[in-house]
Amino acid sequence: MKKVYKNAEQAIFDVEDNSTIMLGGFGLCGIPENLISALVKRGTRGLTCISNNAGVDDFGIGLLLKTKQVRKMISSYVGENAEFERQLLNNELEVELIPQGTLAERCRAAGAGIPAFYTPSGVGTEIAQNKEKRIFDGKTFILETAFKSDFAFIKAWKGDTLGNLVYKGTARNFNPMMATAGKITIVEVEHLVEVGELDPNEIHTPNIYVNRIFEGQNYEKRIEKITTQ
Amino acid sequence: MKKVYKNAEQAIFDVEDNSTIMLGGFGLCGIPENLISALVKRGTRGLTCISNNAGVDDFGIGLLLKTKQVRKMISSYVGENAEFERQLLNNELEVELIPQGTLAERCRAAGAGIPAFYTPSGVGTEIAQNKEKRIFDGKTFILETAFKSDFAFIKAWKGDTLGNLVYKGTARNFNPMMATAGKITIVEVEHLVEVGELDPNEIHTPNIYVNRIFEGQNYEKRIEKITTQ
Amino acid sequence: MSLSKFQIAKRIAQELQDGYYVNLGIGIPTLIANYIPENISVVLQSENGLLGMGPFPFKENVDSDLINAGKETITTLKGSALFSSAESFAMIRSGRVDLTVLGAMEVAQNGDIANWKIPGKMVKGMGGAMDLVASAKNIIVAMMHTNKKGQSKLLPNCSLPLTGQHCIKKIVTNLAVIEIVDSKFLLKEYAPGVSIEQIIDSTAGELIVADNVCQMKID
Amino acid sequence: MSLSKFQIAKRIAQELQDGYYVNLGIGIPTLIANYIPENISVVLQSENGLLGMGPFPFKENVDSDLINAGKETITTLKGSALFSSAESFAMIRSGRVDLTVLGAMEVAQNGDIANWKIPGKMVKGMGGAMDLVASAKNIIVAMMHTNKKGQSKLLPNCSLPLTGQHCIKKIVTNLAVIEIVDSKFLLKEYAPGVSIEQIIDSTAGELIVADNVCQMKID
Repeated sequence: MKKVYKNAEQAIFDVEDNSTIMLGGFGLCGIPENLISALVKRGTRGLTCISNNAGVDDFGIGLLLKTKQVRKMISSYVGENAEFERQLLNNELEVELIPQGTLAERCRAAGAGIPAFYTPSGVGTEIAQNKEKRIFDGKTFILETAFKSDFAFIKAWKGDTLGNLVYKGTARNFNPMMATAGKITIVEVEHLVEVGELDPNEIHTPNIYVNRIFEGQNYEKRIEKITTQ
Repeated sequence: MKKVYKNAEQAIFDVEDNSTIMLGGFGLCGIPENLISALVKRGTRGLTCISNNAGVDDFGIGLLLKTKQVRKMISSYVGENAEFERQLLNNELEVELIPQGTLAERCRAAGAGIPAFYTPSGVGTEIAQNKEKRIFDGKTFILETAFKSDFAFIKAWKGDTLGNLVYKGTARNFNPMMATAGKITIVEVEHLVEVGELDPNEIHTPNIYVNRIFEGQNYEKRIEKITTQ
Repeated sequence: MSLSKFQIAKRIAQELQDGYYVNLGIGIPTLIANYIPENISVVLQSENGLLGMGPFPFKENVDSDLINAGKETITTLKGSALFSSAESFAMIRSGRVDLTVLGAMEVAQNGDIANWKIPGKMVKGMGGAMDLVASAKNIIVAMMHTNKKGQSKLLPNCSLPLTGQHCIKKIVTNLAVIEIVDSKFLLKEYAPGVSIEQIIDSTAGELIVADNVCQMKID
Repeated sequence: MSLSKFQIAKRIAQELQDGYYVNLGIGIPTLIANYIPENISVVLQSENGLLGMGPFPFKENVDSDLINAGKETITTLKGSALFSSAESFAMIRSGRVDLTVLGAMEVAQNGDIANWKIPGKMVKGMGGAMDLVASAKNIIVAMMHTNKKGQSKLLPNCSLPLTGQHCIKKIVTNLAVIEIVDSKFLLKEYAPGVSIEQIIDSTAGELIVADNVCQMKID
């Protein structure tokens, strides 16, 4: 059962139009650069993307927006790019905004076999409209459901050929939960290592969640805001 | 804000009768040996213990049973000791049995601010009696709530003075979730190290969850079933 | 001439496929690890927090911090991963485990299973069994066909408190390989030297004999 | 003579206590990190997965894999811990963060806050703000007392879509320190050189002047 693929193009061979795809990353940190590029090249359309952010004009999910491959974004914070705003205002793009913690937890629930859970986030706001409310210990909560997705596109720092993953720094962010939540989880790593090279005690994503893995190329790892002392 | 305590006795100075305490460990692996001993010495009574198992006659939670300090056990698998069975049959001890995955998830929920969640475990069994049932995508689930506990007694391998923890092997088990779930989380470690000695990328329990920490002494780390080739 | 527990394990090992993630319960299921075909690779999940469970350690390598769900000392392998109990059952509930094998006291022809509680006797608990049977895509029951009193464990309905509902699809006993189809037991294979009549006699639930019923292939 | 944003940050830094875990929002709140009293130690939580956020890096140490929730490059410290977004919001929802400081467009006298959406304008999203205000035990709003048009941001009721309900207990503005008590604004401190009348005039909601009202202590 080989999980290792040669590159991003081969790893996304069966991603069809109108798929729902989760993409790891926070801002441009920890995003699956190779998989996004391959998806642009493949030209798959009508995508629903679940991702905390939507990239910038010429990088990250912004690249998929430019080519109009995205039908809907499910995110907590968007609009760092002009093309996104243009499409949204022209009704060319659907956007569903979700509190960041709820976004993370709905991914986690999907990967944990939990179909729904109660959360306090958004109570008393428009997020709670049309959602079931319930009081526990005198506090109001709303019911949120697990996401469903066809694919999860994940970026890790190191991964072994069996699919065990280690992330680096804050590039971890949404990647671990999304890795558990895709019907098919495809991972790009900066360093693909042999089985046995990662310490079993230090693995962030156990191999059972990973369906496909490859070593990415030409990482740009762009920084949105370089701030220094 | 010093989290470091000298020993177990000092770390449990405010554990009162009738407290609810979570105790990490699976079988005798990864149990908070020092804290249990200190609790025996302290003589605190009427305890509700949330722990996957209940120890053996002369070790682990078995020590608290022998001294009749436990009023109720909430566990997934118990009765590896004669005293437990005797007290149960004499109605001296209350026992609530919970599927292991639900036990783990109810701890996790407590530490994640999730008051309740739906799970498939136990549907169609006596576990589901008097529990709310709900169908998602054609499958039936039951509603389970987060545990409440006054204290969590945790055993880790290494910990720094700020409270960051690393577990070893399968001694991790219930410890990470319980560490997040105690109103006051008290941790014993085999090795208390200086801040900076643990790699931020390899920490299993971030320090925010830990209220008190100390280096344990005289670890026996008893093995229930030594099996060899 | 019925199968030994080792032979039951051997027969179930034939169900393994390359790349499978497998959870083996205590008892006969544990023995399956000894019979994994050499040309495939499977990963064993231990629900106390290990993926990639290795064999028992040599005496000098026994580690009290490394046990399986049966509380036996074990080893890790190259490629193993360690994690918490919450993560472990996340994997199980989300259906990432390809095959679960566990023992049973009773199985009903509608797929119900009872394996954790005998009313009136000391109840030790369900451990992870209820989570496993509620979520596994593929569950095989490994058990003796009859109990110590000679009574069938394959029943029209379970008499004991259930562990899970409508979840069992295949049973391997010392006498036979049986599938559950349309709420009936379907006899697929008989053990060497065991007659179909003997299996019918030993099965209290409704048993259909498959058209292509054949003898089990066991070394 | 109202406070600068730096002085607002300085004043809020006085609220910090030894051992606090603190989440600082984008804008004025971020500046607070520069004014943490030297005799206490606090741990900054960044909701994208870091506990123990350090200062900006020196140019040669910039790491694209290490940013804060404002997407700025940062550093770790001795004792830092890295984790996933799910773990990060687990901490937040379970009330482990001792103090949250964030900006606002409007605060109502009942503690409601609006800071994420202006109908008719481009909406960028709430990020983690709704999770933070729904669960934090202790929230301070850092903002200018009035908006760019000179209108009060302390209102009888919020006019903009809410971020959270009944959750704000303290507001530090360029003019004053105000608490919310019994669904009214309570003036506790006035900025140096700012009159109580000016604060009353700039506050659209019901404002009570505390008996012990005093001047803010700011260097």
